[in-house]
Amino acid sequence: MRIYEHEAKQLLRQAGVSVPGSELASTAAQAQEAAQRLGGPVVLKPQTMIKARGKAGLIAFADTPQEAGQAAGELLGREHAGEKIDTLLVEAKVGFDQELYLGITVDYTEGCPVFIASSEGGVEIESVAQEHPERVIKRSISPGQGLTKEQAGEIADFLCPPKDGAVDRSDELRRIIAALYGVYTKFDCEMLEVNPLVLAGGSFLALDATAAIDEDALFRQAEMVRPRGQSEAEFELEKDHRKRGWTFLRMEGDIGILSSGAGITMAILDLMRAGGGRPANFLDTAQMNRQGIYDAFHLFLDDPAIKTVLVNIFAGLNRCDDLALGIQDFMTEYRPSFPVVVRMVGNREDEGREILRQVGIEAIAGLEDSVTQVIKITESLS
Amino acid sequence: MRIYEHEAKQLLRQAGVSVPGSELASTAAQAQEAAQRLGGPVVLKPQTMIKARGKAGLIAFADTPQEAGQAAGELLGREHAGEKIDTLLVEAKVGFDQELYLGITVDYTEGCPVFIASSEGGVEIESVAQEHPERVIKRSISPGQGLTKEQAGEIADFLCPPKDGAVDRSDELRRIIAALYGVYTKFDCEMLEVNPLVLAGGSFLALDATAAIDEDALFRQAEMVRPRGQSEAEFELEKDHRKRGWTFLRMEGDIGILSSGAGITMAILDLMRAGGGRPANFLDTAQMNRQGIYDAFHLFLDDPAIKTVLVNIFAGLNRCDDLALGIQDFMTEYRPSFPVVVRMVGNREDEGREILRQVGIEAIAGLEDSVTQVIKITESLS
Amino acid sequence: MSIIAFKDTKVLVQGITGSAARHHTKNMLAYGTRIVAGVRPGAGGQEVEGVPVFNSVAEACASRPIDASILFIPAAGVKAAALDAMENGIKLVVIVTEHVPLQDAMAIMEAKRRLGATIIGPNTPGMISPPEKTMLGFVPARYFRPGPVGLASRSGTLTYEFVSRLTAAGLGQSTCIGVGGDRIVGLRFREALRKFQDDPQTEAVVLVGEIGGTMEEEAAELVAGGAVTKPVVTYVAGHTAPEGTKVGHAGAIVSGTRGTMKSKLAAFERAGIGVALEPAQVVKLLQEALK
Amino acid sequence: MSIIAFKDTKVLVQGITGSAARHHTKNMLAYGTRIVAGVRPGAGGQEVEGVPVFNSVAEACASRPIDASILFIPAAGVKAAALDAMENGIKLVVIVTEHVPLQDAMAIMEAKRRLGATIIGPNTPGMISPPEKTMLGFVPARYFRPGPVGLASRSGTLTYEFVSRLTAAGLGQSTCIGVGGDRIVGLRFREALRKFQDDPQTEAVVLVGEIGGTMEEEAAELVAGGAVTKPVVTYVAGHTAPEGTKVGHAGAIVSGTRGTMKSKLAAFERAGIGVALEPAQVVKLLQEALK
Repeated sequence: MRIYEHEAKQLLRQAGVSVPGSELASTAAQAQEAAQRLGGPVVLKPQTMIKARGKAGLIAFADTPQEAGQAAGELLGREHAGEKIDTLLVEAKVGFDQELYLGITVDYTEGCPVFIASSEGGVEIESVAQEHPERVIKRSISPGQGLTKEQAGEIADFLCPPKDGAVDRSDELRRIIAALYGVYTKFDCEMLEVNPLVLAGGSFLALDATAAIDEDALFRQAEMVRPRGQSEAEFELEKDHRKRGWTFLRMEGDIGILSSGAGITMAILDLMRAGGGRPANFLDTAQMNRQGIYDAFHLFLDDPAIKTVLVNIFAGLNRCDDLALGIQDFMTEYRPSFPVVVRMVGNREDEGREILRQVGIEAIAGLEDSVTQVIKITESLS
Repeated sequence: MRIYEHEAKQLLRQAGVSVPGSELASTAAQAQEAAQRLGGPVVLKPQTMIKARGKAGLIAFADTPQEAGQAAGELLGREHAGEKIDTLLVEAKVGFDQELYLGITVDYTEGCPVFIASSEGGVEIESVAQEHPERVIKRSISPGQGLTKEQAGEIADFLCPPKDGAVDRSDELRRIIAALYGVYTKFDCEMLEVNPLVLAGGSFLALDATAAIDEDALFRQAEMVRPRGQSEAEFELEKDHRKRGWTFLRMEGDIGILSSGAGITMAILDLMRAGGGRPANFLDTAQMNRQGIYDAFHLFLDDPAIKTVLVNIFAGLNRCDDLALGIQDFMTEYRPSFPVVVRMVGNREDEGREILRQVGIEAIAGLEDSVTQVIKITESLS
Repeated sequence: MSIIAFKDTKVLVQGITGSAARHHTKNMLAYGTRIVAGVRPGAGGQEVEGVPVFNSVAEACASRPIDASILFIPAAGVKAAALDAMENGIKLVVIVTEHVPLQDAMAIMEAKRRLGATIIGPNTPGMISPPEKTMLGFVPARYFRPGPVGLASRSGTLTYEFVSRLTAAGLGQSTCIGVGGDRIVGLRFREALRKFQDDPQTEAVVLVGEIGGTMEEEAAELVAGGAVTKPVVTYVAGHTAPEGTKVGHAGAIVSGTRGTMKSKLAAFERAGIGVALEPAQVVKLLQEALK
Repeated sequence: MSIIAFKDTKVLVQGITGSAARHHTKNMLAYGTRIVAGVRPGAGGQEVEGVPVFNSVAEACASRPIDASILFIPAAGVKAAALDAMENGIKLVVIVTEHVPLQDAMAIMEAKRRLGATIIGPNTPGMISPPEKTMLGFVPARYFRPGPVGLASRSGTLTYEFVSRLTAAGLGQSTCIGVGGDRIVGLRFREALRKFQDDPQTEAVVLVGEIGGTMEEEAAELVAGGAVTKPVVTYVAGHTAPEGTKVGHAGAIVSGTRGTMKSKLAAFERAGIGVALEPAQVVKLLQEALK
């Protein structure tokens, strides 16, 4: 079962391989908004099983959001090779210095995975292998041992031979190579291909990705299949949330809410509405930790309607300082435009408060107080 | 996870509950052809999760294939409640004498299934239950015991009370009631509803059906989920075939092929093409028996391109007489317009030949002879 | 005293060798819970936190008396494990697992009725009886104190929020139960209420509800019928949720006439039950009730 | 003589208590196969068709010598069962199951190489050695006769078709092997050819191939390299299939340069191997070869 480019990229991103910023769009208006948010020129790519979309003239480029909307309007609804285009990946256009090929497939004769890499990316690997075999490296992998460090190193050195005076990118490449193999085994892939992997602004990005999941393994890859009545875009979002154990529901308001547990979150929504605030979402996360709270903040990052965010932490089983570090990580990395109000009580509360102060946040102890506070700030921004 | 009407109906049909003849269509032309094949007036129903399609004006009726094509053209592509209509169920319009309601849901308080039935079908069961509670019967089911014979009998008698002089339909209703409960448990339903079940031409038909599968049980209902990149119609077909263990591939030709095993089927295709015949399909079935061969014949029944059918039976582990009975069942019930050529050797060959003679088929022993024969007949029909 | 689980309740941990199970076993033991055995097919003879592990529930039950079991088992295996416990005579089973299939939950509830067992959950952080120093689950024990308030809640996180406020206000707890967030759960508000009514130590009861389902209505009907005479205070999360939206736990789909906030509040009013519209009111209402 | 399985090959049946396993165990025993044990966790001590059942492969192997195992195990459990057999020293494992996940198949093949075992399948009706009265699988035994022809086939149904014609023409068989219809299988044509070459009873070999995969090309290269001197006759199903269509077994995707019918026929021609374009020619080509 082949999966869509955006799905393959999501698997890669989760494994720590960078991909260009992107959003899914199924209407011209959505594409235009997506381009607006992404900023700068974008690429519009139909999410279909059609191969060689570029050759078929199904990939569009746009310099402005208006152009993106127009191009999306022309692509959406078109039929090609029996498939109707109903979803586009709107992706930041990336300029690059070098294109590589990385792929994992199966050696059916020996019954083992094979890693294939080439210094020639962006073209069909079969033709490179025929015309310039010296530009291709293949390594058979032992399923038991997995891809060894030595193999990853060999492949990385082949792709980017260490040169005097040049930046050594071998470590990053090794990491990407290992991540690819991790995705390949974890998701029961028959085939996983990044073509091209590009060097852009000094680091590597997966510009296109293809994957096929072994249909005989779907019984243990249930999250790879989409329930009926759900669009690809909805499915995509839900899948991500489900994987993290989140229930996320976007509503009309402007105050983002980051809390753990359905009951307390509903209580916060009640308090907020009663106080005249407009909650932007319902979120129920599983048990929270530093990484989890950092990840959850991303829900609000690309949402222009969010004016403020309220975080509620009741550290009964977890620790305030750990969660505060997650907030600190996010604030330091993204410097978000929205003010963040934090209610925090529980284990290691004082240590947590101290950490938040370093990013200019004074934690509030009372739940009701925190709700009142976030509403006040939100109103002052209107 | 709600499933589509056509899926729910398929589950019912497989469980022995009759449904009107129907086909899926995703273009106006397909809808027109479907109406042509079905013959007579048809109903066109969007396959979406939209509730109360009738009230929303999303159900169309057509007396002729031309009208069906036109109505389909108007429905397809429309958006309603956030869903785009991309697939229609084109179904034979059925006149009826009586509408009943049958449904199974969960009593969340007691934690057991409840069978609900009403002599008022075609309307919302909640309003019937409020306004005319005497027209509704509810029976709690023990998950361990299942729906008992007594309960099925009570429900059937309630719906169609035995009357002097009237035909007793109680047995058929009991069977349908039991079949519904079978589907409910087998497919981990949260809810299964036939509304209405109609009495048409003396027997019962499920005119509309709704079902929701428990998402927490999808790990053991893998066949209910659709691979990406497959249209609903393709998925539907493949699902049915996969369930039966069939690999079926429709090709361009006019000679239907019914055989078991990939290798021998490919060999038959080779022989046929070499002899100038045009095979209509590739079919690989699992081990065949009387019911299986009877079912497989239906692949050719609604296909106007099929001129003849070649059956190949090599009864190594199974028996010729059993398979011959399946062919006899089909020929007797459907009297198909296409001639059927049978190659048959193996266990109980003589008995099988005798059975086939009763439906006017003289079995052939040689594989090559049978291929030559079917090509000759096909040519004579052109 | 408390309800359901006591000082001398002997507890089995099914699936004890998993990492979450190990962690929670340690915490439960530290709190005082008498965990006497664990089960994990194939791990018989091992020990986890000093607790002997058996290959099967039957083996464990044959070796020593067992009163209760807590399951740390993946959703697909919960039905078999719960049935196994009940069929071996265990009368209290706590199921923390989320996403148990509906039909499995129904089979468990039928077995519960047939065998006269009590099921807590599925999808619950469990329960705690502070006067008895017994916890079956993973609530943050440091917030709980022995006292006169019985609490049953559909939400784990709200339980912690309320209990910390109760404790801060000097109101300890007799027993606190997470009844579970699933659509089908074993012990419901009405059963909890009956038990709290019969418990001499419990002087007042807090019910923490949510929109959706009919547990709140059932509880109100029990109170209205006169079966519960102790003061009952309730809080229901989601009272501002728009009708027709699906929020909160899996079952919280607001539709029809029962299960809505309106239906719940009306039922409480008919029964004369105090309703806190904001969390802060719970403590106040309780303090008044206990005067 | 035969290859791979013999009169005294002692066979284990894994998953012996399933209904298909019972049925085929009966048939194999009737044909003469020496089935000495079965395995089914939890069913130790039972008997199936007079064969003692053990709880594990290790138990069965400890109780008596075992040379081969045939698995009647659902796809999700095949990897564990096959590894279990090989790690307990069993050198021949027949896997009839279809839809074994690819990564599981790869793990099995690695274990096979590491432990020096032979795997037949997955997705095969198995094998039969008529001179040795031994069958591991479920081919219709009545069509097989002892004789000089070795046969390896990617298709079960075509095997029966050809064998019935061989037998009718007086050409008995030394061993017939269904190598399996999956993309990854254990014993491939090249290994079968080597074994037939070394078997004194086998005088000629029939290979029944299919489009897709490269098994036919590998066999042709072996013959072209001189490692096989006995006459080889081949038939390849699907030679009129349009390029790019996916027909037949899961792996039969015609694409690229190897795996196509053209590539297979060219390889056979280079190796001087007789190719039957129609089924009827197989018998003729064999008769000529054996003259």
